[in-house]
Amino acid sequence: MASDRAVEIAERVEQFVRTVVVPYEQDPRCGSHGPSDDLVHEMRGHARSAGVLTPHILSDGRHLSHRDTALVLRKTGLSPLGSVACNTFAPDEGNMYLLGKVGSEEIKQRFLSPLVEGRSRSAFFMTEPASDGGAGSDPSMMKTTAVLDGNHWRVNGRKAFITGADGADIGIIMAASDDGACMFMVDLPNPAIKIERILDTIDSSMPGGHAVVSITDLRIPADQMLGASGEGFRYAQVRLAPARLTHCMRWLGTCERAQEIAEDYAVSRQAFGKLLVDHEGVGFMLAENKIALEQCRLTIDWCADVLDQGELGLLESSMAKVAVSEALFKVADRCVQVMGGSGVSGDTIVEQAFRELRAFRIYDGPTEVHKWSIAKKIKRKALERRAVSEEKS
Amino acid sequence: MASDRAVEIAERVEQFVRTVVVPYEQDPRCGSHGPSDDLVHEMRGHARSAGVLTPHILSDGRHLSHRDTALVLRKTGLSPLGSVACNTFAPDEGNMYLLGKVGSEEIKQRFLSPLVEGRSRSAFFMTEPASDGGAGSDPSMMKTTAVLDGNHWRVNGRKAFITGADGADIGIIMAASDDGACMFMVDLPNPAIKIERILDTIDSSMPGGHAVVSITDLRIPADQMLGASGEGFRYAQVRLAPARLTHCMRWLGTCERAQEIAEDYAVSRQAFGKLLVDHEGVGFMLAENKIALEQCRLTIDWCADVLDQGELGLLESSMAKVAVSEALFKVADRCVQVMGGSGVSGDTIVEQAFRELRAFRIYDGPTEVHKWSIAKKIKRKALERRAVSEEKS
Amino acid sequence: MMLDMATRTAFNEDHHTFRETVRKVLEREVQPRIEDHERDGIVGRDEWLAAGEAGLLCPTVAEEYGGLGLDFRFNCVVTEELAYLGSWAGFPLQSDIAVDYIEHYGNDRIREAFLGKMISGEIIAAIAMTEPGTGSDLQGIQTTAKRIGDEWVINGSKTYITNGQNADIVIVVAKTNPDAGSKGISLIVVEADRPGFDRGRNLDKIGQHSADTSELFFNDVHVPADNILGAENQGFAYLMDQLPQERLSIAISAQASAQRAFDEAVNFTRERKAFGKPIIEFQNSQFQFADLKTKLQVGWAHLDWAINRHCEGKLTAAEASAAKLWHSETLSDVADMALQLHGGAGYMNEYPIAQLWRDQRVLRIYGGTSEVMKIVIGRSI
Amino acid sequence: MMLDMATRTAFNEDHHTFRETVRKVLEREVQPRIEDHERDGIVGRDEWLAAGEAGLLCPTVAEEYGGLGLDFRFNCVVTEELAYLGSWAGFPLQSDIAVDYIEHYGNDRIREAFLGKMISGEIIAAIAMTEPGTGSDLQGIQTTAKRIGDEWVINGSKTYITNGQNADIVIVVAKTNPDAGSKGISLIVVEADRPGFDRGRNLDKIGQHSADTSELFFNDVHVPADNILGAENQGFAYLMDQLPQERLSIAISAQASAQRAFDEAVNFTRERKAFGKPIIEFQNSQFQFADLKTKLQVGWAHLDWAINRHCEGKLTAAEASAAKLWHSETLSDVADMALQLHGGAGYMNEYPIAQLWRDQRVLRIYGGTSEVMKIVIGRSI
Repeated sequence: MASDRAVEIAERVEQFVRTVVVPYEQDPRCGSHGPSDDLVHEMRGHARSAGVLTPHILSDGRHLSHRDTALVLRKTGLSPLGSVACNTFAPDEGNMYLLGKVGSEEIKQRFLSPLVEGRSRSAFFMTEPASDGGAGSDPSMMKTTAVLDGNHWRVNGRKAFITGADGADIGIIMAASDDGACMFMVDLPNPAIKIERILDTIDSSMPGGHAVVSITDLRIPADQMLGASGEGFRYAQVRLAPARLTHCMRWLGTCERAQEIAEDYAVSRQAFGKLLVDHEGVGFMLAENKIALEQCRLTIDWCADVLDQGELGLLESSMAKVAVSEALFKVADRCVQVMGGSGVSGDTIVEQAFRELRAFRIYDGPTEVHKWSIAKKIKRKALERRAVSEEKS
Repeated sequence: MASDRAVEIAERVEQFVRTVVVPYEQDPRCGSHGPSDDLVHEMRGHARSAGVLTPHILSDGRHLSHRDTALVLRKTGLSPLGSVACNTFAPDEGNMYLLGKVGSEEIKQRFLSPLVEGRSRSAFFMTEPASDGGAGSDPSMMKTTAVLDGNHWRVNGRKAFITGADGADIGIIMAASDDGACMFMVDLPNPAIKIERILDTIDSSMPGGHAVVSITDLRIPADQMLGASGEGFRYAQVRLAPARLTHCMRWLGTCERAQEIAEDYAVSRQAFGKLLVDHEGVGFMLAENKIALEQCRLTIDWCADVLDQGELGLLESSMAKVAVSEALFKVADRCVQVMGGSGVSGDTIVEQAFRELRAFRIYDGPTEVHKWSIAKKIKRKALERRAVSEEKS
Repeated sequence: MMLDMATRTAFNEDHHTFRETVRKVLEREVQPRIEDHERDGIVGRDEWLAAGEAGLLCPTVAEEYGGLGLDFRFNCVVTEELAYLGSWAGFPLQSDIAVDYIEHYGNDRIREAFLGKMISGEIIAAIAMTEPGTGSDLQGIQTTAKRIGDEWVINGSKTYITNGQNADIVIVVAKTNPDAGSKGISLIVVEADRPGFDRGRNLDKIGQHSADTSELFFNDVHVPADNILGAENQGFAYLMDQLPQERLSIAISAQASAQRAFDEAVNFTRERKAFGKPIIEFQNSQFQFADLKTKLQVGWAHLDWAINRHCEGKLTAAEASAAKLWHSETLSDVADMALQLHGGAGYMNEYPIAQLWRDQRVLRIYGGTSEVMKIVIGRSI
Repeated sequence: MMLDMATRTAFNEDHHTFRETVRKVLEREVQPRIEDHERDGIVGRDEWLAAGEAGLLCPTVAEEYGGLGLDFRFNCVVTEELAYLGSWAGFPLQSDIAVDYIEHYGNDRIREAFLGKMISGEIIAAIAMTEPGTGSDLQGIQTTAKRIGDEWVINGSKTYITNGQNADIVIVVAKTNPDAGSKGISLIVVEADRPGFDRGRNLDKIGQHSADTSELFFNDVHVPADNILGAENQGFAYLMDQLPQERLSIAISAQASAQRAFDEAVNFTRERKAFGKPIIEFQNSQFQFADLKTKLQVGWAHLDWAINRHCEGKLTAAEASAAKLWHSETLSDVADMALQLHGGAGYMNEYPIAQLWRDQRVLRIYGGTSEVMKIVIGRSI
C-alpha cells in the first residue's frame, strides 16, 4: 500500500496538474520536440509555489519508496506536461535517482541539487548509434572511449537518442576506460560535445527532444568521475529498472486521463439515436480499457514492491515494461477509436498519448529485447528444475 | 500479502498435490464428466491424512481471508484433480462459503459440516435453461417457483448447467416465492428432483459434470429455508464475487502447471538443431505466458483484497473474471502450441487446461455479459462526473 | 522497391502500361515534393495540373464529357501507386468519389462546367459530409439548404473535409427537408467563390499532413437551384450508391500502404544489426515478417477479387465495407509491426515508416469507422 | 445450410455438378454416421467403399491407371464439403496427399497394385512421417531402412499417423543414409500385413475423433526393394514437392470449417434469446459476426486465388505455407468466437460448434505447425 504521506502528496499533485497544467496543453510553446524551456520554467514556477516540485524527493534528499513514487508519478503523468512541470520526467528523474545513490557529496552538491530544485535539466549519454555498430540497447558494446591524461579524462565517441541533450545544463556521460565502463559528470553546454541533430520523432513530450551527439576530445577533470572507474555498468543497472518503471508510472497516468476524456466523449455524444457509450461496440472498448488500466497499476505496484525490497528487479521490470507499454498502447488506440475524427486531431491529449505510447514500446528496450531476456531466464530456470528432477530420479 | 499461516498451508498443499495427486492424472477413473466419486473418495482419504482437506477453512469454522485463500487455492489447482482432492472445488467451495455466511446453526450442523469434512458433495441449483426463457446468466428472471403449503414449501421448475448435481448429497435450491427469491437446503437424491440428462461438455474436471434437472412438486420443510424468504438474491450476491474469484484462483494454478510442463518440454526437445526454447518463436510465447500469469495473480490478489475489506466486489470480480479467464485461455493455448502434437493429446494436463479454460470464458458469466455490466458502470460514473463539472461551470 | 504484379489477377496489359506512366509521373511530379507537402500541409496546384495532364485524374469519365471512358481498374492503379509512394494527395477523392457524383447526378450545365476541368486538374473537388457534432451518422447532420426562389440558401458547418483548402467546388450534403430524416437530404454543388463560403484552418492531424483537411463554413451561401445533384431529397440514396466504391478505394490505399510498410521493414532490417547480426535474421523478425507477408498475400488476393467484382457491378455494400474494414485494420497491424521492427529508428519521422504509421491511423476512421463498417456488415447477416 | 458458390472464382459448371454429387453421397453415407465415427474413433470401411464407388476418392489419377484424370479442383470440392459437414474422414489424406506419391513416384508394379484400389476405397493409405521424438523437423527422424539383398528392412516408430488404424499401406519416411541428413531420406511403401508391422492404440485426442490416429511400430519389417518410391535418398525432395498441395488441402478444410462455425453461430443466435432479445441483435454479436464474415469473405477470395494458382502450377511452397498458416489461424479465431456466441451451449458437445472447436485446434499443428510455416515463409523473404 502507498503510505499516507504519498497519498497526501499525490492529492496535491493531482489538484495541481488538473487545474494548473492541463490548461497549458494547448499552449503553442508545446512543440514537436517537447515543451519549450520557457514554458517549462513558467510551469515549474507554479509547481514550486504549489509545493509540488520534485514531489517524489523529500526535503532531506531521501526518495519516496518506489511504491509511493508510483502513486505520485501517475498523478504527475495525468497531463503529458505534468511530469515536466513537476520535475518527475525522464531523464532527470532517473538521473537524480542515480546521483542520489552513487554520487559523492561534492557531486551531489554541485550536480544533484540544481536538478532537485528544478533549476537545471540533465541528459544521460549512454546509447550509441546502432548504425556505427555501437551500443543500441546493448551497453556491453560501448564504443565511446575515456583515456586518462594527467588529472583529466579525454573522452571521444558518438551517442544517439540522447533525450533532452539540447538545452541540458548537466550531462552524465558513459564511456569505456581500460577498467571498463565509467560515468562522468559534465556541465553543459560544452564545445567538445556537439549536437549533430535533433531527431524529429513521433513523440513530443520531452524537452529537448532526442539528439544525436558527437563527443570530440572532451576533457573532464578526474574528480568529476561518478563513483569508480569500471563500475559504470553496475551504476547503469542501478538506474535501469527504476527508470523503466517510472516511465510506466507516468504513462499510466496519461492513459488514465485519455480514458477519462474518451469516457466523457462517449457520454456526451450521440450516434444512431443513442449515446455512444450505449453502443456495445464503444462500451466494450471502454470496459477493456478499464481492466487494462487496473492491471497496469497492479503490475507497476508489484514491480515497485520488488525494488523496495532492495532487489535489482531486472526480470520484474522487463516483465512490467512489456506488459504496461503494450497494454497502454492498446488503451490509447481504443481511446482514439472511440473518439473518431477528434481522436486523431490535436484537440485533446488522446492523440499525443497514442504517439507517446507507440514510442514507449521501443525506448528503454523494445518489447522483443525484453521478451528475449525473459525467455533466457525461463530457460535457465527450467534447465535447473530439470537437473534437480534428474538428480532425484 | 498472504499471511504466514497461509504460506505454510500452501506449501503443504503444493507438496501434496505434486506428489500424491499428480500421479492420478492418468487414472482411467478420470472421465469426461470429471473424476468418479470412487476416485474422489480415494484422493480425499489421502488429503485427510496429509492434513490438507478443506485447507482454506480453519478448524473453528472460520475461512482464510480471500487473499490467503487465493494462495492456497492456486496450489490446489496445480492439478485439475487437486481442488477436488482437497475439497476446494466448485460448487462445494462456494456453497460452503455461503452456508458459513448465512446458514443458521442447525443448517450449518446438518449441511455444512459434512461438506467441510469432505464427506458430502453439493450442488447449487440457480441457473435455468435459456431455452425456457428462464434465468440464464440473469437471476432476476427466475422461473422456478416456491409456494408455501402448510409448514412445507412446494417447489417446481427446471434448472440447467447444475454442476455436480449427479451424485450430490446436498442441494441448495433457488426459487421464487411471493416475497422474491429464496434458497432452500435439501438432501439428495430426492425423487422430486430428476436429472434429465448430464451434458456432455468440453471440460471434464468437475465430479458429476453439468446437469439439466427438473424439479416437480418438491416438498421442503419450512425450517430448511436458508435465511429469510425473499432474500435469495442478496445471498446469491454474497456467493457471487467470491465464487467467481475462486475459479480464477484454481485455474491460475492449473495454468501455472501447464506452463511448467511446456517449459520442461521446451528445454528437453530439439528442433532444427537447437532446443525448442532457443527458438524465439517458442521462447517468446513462454515469456508472454510468464507475464500473463503474473498479471493474473496480481489481479486475483487485488480483487481478494477488495473482498477482504467487506465489499461486495461485483465490479472488481467482473473485471478480474474477464481478465483472468481470457488471459489464462491464451496461456493454455500457447502451451498447447509449444508442445505441438503432444499438446493436443491426453498425455499431459495441458490439453485439459485448454478445454477447461475455454469453458471458463463462458460459465460464471460470459466475458460479454461482464463487459456489458462494466460498461454500464463506466457510463454511470462518467455521467456523474459530467454532472459535477456542469454544475461547477 | 515497387509493387509486384506477378501474382495479381485484376489487371491486364493496358493497366500495366498505364501503371508505368503513373509511376513515372508520380516519381517526377510528386515524390520530390512529398517533404514540402508534409511541411505545408497541402499538395500544390502544379502537382494537380501535372497529374491531370498525364491522364491520372478521373480516367472513368465518359468520352462524351472529355474523358477517357476507362474502367475503374485504372483508378485503382493510381490509388495503389500513390499510397505505395506514401503520398496522400487527394487524387483518389477526386477520381474515385467526387467525379462520379458530378457525372452521374449532375445536369448538363454542371457536367459541362466541371467535368473537363476536374480531368485536367484545374478544378479540385471536395465532399462535405461530416459535421462538428456528428460522425458517420448522416441522419444527424444539421446543415440546411432552403429553396428560396431560384436559389438554394445554405447554412451550416462541416469538418474533416479532405481537399478542403484546395477545393474549387464542394459537394455539400445538406438537409432540404429537416423533418424527413434520411429522406430529406440532398447534394448541392457550391463553388468556392460564392459569398458566405469560408474555409477554417487547415486542421492539425496525427498524420496525412499532405492531405489538406478543413472545417468549412456556410453562412447564407446562395447557389442556383440547378446546382443540386440529381433529385431533391434523394441525396442519401446517392451517397449509399457511391459508398461501395469509396470504401473499395480506401481498401486499395490500405493494402498498397501495408505493402510499403512491409518493404520498408525488410530493407531496413537487412541492413541494421543488433547483437552482431542483421535484425532480419532473428527468429522473431522472421516470424513477424512471415505473418505480415501472409497477410499481404491474403490481402492482394482479396483485393483483386473485390476489384474484379466491383468492375462487374457485383460488389455489395456489405462486401465493400468488409473490404474497407479488413484492409484498414490489417494495415494498422502491418504498419505497427513494421515500425516495431525498425526499433528506435521507427519513431524517427525521417524514416518513411514513421510517417506511414501516423498516416495510416485514420484509415480505420474516415470513410466510416470500423464500427460503422461492422454495423453495415452486421445488417447483411 | 450449405456453402455458397455465388462469389467463388475457382470452379466451373463441371465442378458444381460434381459438388452436387458429393453433397448427396456425404449426406447419405457419412452424415448419419458421424456420431458413430466420433464414438468409435474411426470411419468405417463401408463409408470408404461408398466414397470410392461415387468417385470421391483420388479424382486426379490419370485415366491410364483407372482414374478420371480430373483437375485438383475436384479434390477441393470433396475436401470443402467434408470439412463443412464436420467429418474428418481421411479422404483428403488419401486423395490430396498419399495417392500422388504412388502415382508420381511409384514404379509400374506399385501403381498397378495400389492406384485402382485407392480409387475404389479398397485400399486406405497413410503417410508415416512424425516420430515420438521429432516434430515437423524431418531431419531428426530415427526410423531406418537398410538395404539387405533384395529387400528393405525397416526399424523405428512413428506417431500421430492419420488413417493409422485403417491403413492397408503406409508410406514410410525412413533414413536410408543416416549420415546424410535430409539427403539420406527415402519413401518406402509398407503393406500392413508385413510381419513386424504393428499399430499402437488409436490415440486419445482433443478432437477429430473420427480420424483414426495412431502410433505405428516397425520391427525388422521386410519389404521388396522396389517398394521404394522414386529414387533412393530423394525422399526429402519428393516430400517438399508435395507439401504445397498438402498445405493447400489443409487450408481448404480450415476455410470450409470456419464457414460452418459461422453458419452455426448465426443460426443459434437467431433462435436463442438473452435479456429478452435474440442474441444476434446485441451490438456486440453484430460486431463479432461482422468481423467473422469479413474474415470469411477475405478467406474465400484468397483460397480461390490459391486454388487457381496451384492448378496453374504456380503456387510456391511459401505461398502454400502462408495459406495454411492464415486459414488455420483464422479458423481458430472464427471457431473460438462462434463458440463464445453460443454461450453455455457452446461447450456442450451435443452442439456442432463444440465438436468443431475441438476438431480445429490441431490444424495449427499438423501438416507443419504455424511456427514451421513461419520458418518456411520467412526464408522466402
